[in-house]
Amino acid sequence: MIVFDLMLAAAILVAGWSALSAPDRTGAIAGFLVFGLLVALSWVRLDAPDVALAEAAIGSGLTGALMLRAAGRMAPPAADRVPRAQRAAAALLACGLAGGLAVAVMDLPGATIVYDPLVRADLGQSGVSNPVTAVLLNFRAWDTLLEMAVLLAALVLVAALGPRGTPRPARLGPLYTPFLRIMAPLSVLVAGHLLWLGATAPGGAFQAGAVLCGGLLALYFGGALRPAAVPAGPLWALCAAGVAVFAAAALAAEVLTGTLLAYPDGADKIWILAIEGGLTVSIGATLLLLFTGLRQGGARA
Amino acid sequence: MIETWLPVAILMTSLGVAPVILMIPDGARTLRTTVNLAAASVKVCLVGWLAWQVARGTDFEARLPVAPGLDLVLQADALSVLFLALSAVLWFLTTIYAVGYLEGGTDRSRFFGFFSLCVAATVGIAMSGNLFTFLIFFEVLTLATWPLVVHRGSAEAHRAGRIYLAYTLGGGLALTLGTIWLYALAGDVTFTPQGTLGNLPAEHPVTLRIIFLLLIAGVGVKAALVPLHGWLPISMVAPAPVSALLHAVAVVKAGAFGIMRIVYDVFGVETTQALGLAMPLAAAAAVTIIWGSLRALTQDDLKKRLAYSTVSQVSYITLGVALISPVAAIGGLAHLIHQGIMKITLFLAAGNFAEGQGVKKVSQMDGMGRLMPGATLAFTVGALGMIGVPPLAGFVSKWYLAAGGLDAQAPLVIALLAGSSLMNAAYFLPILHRAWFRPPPETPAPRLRRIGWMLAVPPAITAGLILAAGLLANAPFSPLGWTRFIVSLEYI
Amino acid sequence: MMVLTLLGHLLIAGGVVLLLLAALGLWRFPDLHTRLHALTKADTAGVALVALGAGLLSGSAATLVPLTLCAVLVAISGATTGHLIARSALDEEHASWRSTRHDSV
Amino acid sequence: MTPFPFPDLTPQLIYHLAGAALVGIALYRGATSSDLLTRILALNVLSVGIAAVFVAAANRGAGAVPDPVPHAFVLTGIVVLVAVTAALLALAERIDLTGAKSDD
Amino acid sequence: MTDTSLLVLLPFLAALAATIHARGAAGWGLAGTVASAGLAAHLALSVHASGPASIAIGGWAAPLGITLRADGLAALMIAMTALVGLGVCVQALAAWGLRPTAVEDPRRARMRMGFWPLWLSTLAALNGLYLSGDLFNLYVTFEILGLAAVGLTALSGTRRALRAAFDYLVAGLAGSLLLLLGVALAYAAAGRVDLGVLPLLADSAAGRIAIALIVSGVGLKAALFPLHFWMPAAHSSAAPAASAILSALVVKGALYLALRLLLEGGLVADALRWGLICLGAGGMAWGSVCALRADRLKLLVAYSTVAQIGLIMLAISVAGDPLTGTAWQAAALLMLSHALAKAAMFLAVGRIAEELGHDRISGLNRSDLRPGAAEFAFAIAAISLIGLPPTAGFVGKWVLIDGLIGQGAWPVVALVLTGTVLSVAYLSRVVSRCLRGGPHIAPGARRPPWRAGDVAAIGLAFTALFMGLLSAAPLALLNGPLLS
Repeated sequence: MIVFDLMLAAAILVAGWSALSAPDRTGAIAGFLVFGLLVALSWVRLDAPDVALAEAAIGSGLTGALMLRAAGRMAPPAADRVPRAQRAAAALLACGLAGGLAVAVMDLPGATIVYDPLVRADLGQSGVSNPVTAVLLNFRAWDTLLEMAVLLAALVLVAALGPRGTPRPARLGPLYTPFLRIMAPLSVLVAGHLLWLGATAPGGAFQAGAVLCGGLLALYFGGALRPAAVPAGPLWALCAAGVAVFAAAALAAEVLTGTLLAYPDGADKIWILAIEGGLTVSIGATLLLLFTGLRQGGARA
Repeated sequence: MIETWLPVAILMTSLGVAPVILMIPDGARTLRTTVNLAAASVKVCLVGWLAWQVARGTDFEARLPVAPGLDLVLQADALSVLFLALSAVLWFLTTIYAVGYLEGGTDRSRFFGFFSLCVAATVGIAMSGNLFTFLIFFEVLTLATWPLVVHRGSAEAHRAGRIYLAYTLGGGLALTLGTIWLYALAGDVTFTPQGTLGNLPAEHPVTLRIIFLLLIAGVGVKAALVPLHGWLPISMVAPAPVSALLHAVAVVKAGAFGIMRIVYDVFGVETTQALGLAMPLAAAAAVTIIWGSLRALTQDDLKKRLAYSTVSQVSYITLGVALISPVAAIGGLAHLIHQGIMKITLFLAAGNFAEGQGVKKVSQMDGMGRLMPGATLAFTVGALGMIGVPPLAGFVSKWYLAAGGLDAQAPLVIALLAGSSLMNAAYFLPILHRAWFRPPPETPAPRLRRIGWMLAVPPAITAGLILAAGLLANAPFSPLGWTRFIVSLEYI
Repeated sequence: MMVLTLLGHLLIAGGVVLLLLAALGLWRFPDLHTRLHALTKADTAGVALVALGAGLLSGSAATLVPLTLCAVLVAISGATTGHLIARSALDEEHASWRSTRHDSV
Repeated sequence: MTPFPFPDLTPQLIYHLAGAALVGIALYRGATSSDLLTRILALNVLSVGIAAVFVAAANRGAGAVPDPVPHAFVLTGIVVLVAVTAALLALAERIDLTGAKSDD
Repeated sequence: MTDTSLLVLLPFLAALAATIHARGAAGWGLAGTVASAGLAAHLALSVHASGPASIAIGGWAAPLGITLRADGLAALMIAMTALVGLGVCVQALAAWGLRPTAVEDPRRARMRMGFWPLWLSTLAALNGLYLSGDLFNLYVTFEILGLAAVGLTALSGTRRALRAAFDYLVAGLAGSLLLLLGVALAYAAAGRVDLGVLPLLADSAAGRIAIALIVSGVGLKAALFPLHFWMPAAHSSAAPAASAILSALVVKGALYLALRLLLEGGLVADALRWGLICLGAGGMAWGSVCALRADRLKLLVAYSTVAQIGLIMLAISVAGDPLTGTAWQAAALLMLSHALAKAAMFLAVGRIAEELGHDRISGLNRSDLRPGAAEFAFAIAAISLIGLPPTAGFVGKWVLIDGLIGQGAWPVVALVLTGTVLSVAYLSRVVSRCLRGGPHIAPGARRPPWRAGDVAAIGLAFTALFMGLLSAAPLALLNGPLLS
């Protein structure tokens, strides 16, 4: 198995380098997509299925789609006009840092175990059996709440930049509509399944949200879904649903049990699933609107 | 209760009034003048009441904790009352003069706003209870005087402003470093008669000498000790009331007052002498006296000559402080008041010559006695006082300085005083001779502006004060009497 | 039981060979359309075989269902994307033609 | 069996070193390229390099259950990264879009 | 201790409301800011009265769960953010109005609708950052802060602003990722990521490299000297209210974290001390030189931020050293006085640019326009930045030099004093030009009329000026026990 790991690591480095130094934009993005999928494979090798799912769905899938869309609208890549001295300095700095990291990693003392026993002990009361979801939605729920705030801040920034004239997607021909009839409902189904599965096995709100966004994007390209036509207020409400639900749950928990985000005993699972439902919907909507662009709240069309 | 609010009230009569004046639009001349004069008169009365209270022995203190171990303290002891009286009275007179002088000028609200801020800083310096408060008001004085120096806005004014800022902020840095260093060594440095350093001089003699040097350098810039006096003649480009009140009275005296506080109330007289710091200070003062008088001889511009005369006269005070004898101290302290009154008379008169006849040079002073008799008479009284002619104030302080010199076994001081008095005569008498005994020029300069009562009365009053200080020297409330009361505390 | 595991391995081997052929085709074929041809055909078949083989090896029907679902999805999306890429390539060629001769497909 | 000179070459160490190499590549290309998209890609590769260090450090050997907390960190990191990348791309588009009328 | 959680959630919910109900964005913004200020005051009082408090979120204890901690330093920074925020809100209301008016140019509407949600997100992120007790949580709050700050930079929409915003976001993300890499190594070396891990990192090579990475990430986000390339363009091309927030508040988040690292870093911090001193000195020198050469006001003020950050880093490098005792409080005081003064200065510069139509320094003394309230506010803010008495900057420098003399670090004292002299040089350049009028004043010369924007600038400037006399309150807060 070591040989496979070495080959995979080498493939990852080659894909990474090709993504960063390909002359044209689509070549670079193609390299990046391959790089993302290979990295997802490496997470599977390191027994991190949740992360592998997220990396494949969001890390390379959605990010790749965003980049392809942006690359289409950007001017052709400017030649690298970085002076020689700065190039050499950057090379020196990069090698130094990589070398330092390698040294640090090589002589790591035996992994000091701190979190594992704690998680195992508290997993019982967390209401879910998948430890990653327990950490995300219960032990460190504050991180997840702020992470949703990051998503919303990104959307506010994109909206504040003002309209960029989103072109109508090109007509995709007759074959696309039957494909859509199969894929759209299926993606919603898979998203729901992933959401429910998250409590016991690898899955959860983020992966479900990504799949949901995939389905919505397919609909958007099919022309069936045009966010520009919908008034901005409700769209913003949909995106903000995740954070609003989470914050409301946090404050309600504080009222009920006296400490922030401490779900009432016994009802952990229901609270977590309710929050994850809100998260999935708002992640799907936010990622879609990050793709298509959005007007500010009250602005006329 | 009275102990706390009176010092704050005196400070507030100018600090609180400054923003009010800044807000007044330029046009509202009467409103601004009434506010100004009301504040000035209230301050004079309060200072009078304070002096009477201090004479009866009540002590005052208002304390505002700024940081652990660092307090902003306002207190009023005999020494601060002396300086307070000087600045309050002279500010009142100079405000009247300035209102008349700036008639029709621009940016007058800004001028009077910063003018009262300067006096607030001077009052703060006078009443500061510890070295930290002294430092704060000392720096505020720099910031408040700078806009007045550049008030005319011309290129030359800004050049003078830049030089003024360079000197005073450089001095400020030295003072700040010295103060922090002393605080690091001695904890809180409050002004107490005979000094507060306790056994420190025994442990760190060298450090304390360096700190003394830093403090005196910082304060010496404003006291115009020789190497640091460059800014004074150059900033004469400022309008007459500014050079009168600030560069002859407030700023320069603040420097001298600072030297007094450091020598008397921080280091204490014995420690200064023990550390061997008294002699170099006296030498520096002597050099400044000689140097100032020499430069004054060659100046043709009237205000520059008066400026150099100020440089030398202020060092009399420093000399009085540096000569470790009670009599010399009395002479020095009295000279603080006398020099202030005399110098302001000279500057106000010079301002009138410039405004009335457009005369700025000594060579143009011919026949001024006939053209502007009142101003020239005041000028003459001031000049004679400076030279030290007996009945006037200057004579009294020089007499005590000479007696102090004898008492401190430094006969050289007598020679110094005699020589400098001669030089004073050498640069003042020609002006008087031109004004009184020379016929006015045939084509008399067109009368620029009628000298209203606002410009004529203040120099006359200050000339009267010179006479009074000289004749009534022995009265209890005269400057001499009050300095005897102070020195009796310092030298028990 | 041995037969099932042997069959599983055989299916997976066949699938891998097909995938290798698709990669070779991608590398060697001259233009877009032929590459598309290789990719869509071989990939769909290769993935289906590997999925079936893995399903047999895992031995339980429960894992077989999601694997076959994956195979079906790959088949559908592979075919559609192949069609879309071919269509857009055709449009671009016509765009360059149309600028020279004004007719449209 | 391992013919390589490394002491005990575990998958954990391989991906640790791969992560370190990715960080190096990303920083070098990020600093030397003046093309907006390449710098965005470099940041994504840098983030993956960091995730590699996290997940490899979480691994507790072949059979054992890995530590879930770093997995949660990497998940959060990925979502944060997609948000920031979307913002970067929106800005990059507008810089070129407004390229025509460069008003100060 | 519910107000620690409310301090973060309340502004955020207000930001949500402002995005959804965009017509009332300004109303929500004002309500959020005032409520947050009230909570900040309450927090400061309760910390002063009953000492620091910390709550474990979700009931899970420290290494696994996240704790929100409010000790003296955090309460002071939150109070500072609230105070400066109120001032900036007044200016924003003056500039872009409270309600959408009938006929309104679209740019003003876009600015109003964009500014308030971004400002509230910044406020929530800053409060979350000061309260957080966990390194990974700090990474996430830094991301929200970065995104909201970039939004504020890009708000003005000019090409220069967009380009500066892009570079700012790239540098900000790179800084956060370096911080995350440090956290990853800290986890690999010591197995935990809460702030308690810092002292444990000293003994292993990976731990030391982790601290170095965290500090370099923080340095990049705090625009410390060699890593400040992205900052002047971003801060000078943003709208006045936005650049006030960026320069006065956003930079403080990273500086606060550097101070916290050194306070709790213990042994490993000694190695960093001299590095930070050199970088700080370099920042002061470089910032001052560029400020002296800058030809536009906003650029000059941005470079003065680089210089002031150098000075604050000098003060931070003193933290944690047992010899200097409480000298680290100087860093907190200098941050407070810089925040107030810099916000006032940027608002004043915005008003001057609005009045003159440009912000070139050479064109400051137009003969038909006398210096008005904005120039006066600029002068007062300059006094606080230089650190002349009676400002808080002066008390900060006093405490710093007092500590340095205690430690006998004379070269550092010399650095602080030269920094002061340099700041006098480049600030008096502007103030003296404003006062230049001279005899050729045009007859019709008028003083610019008072605007609501001036109130904000003057208010903040005078708060900075008199904060020196009131610095007993912040110092009392800082003297309380520190939570590690």
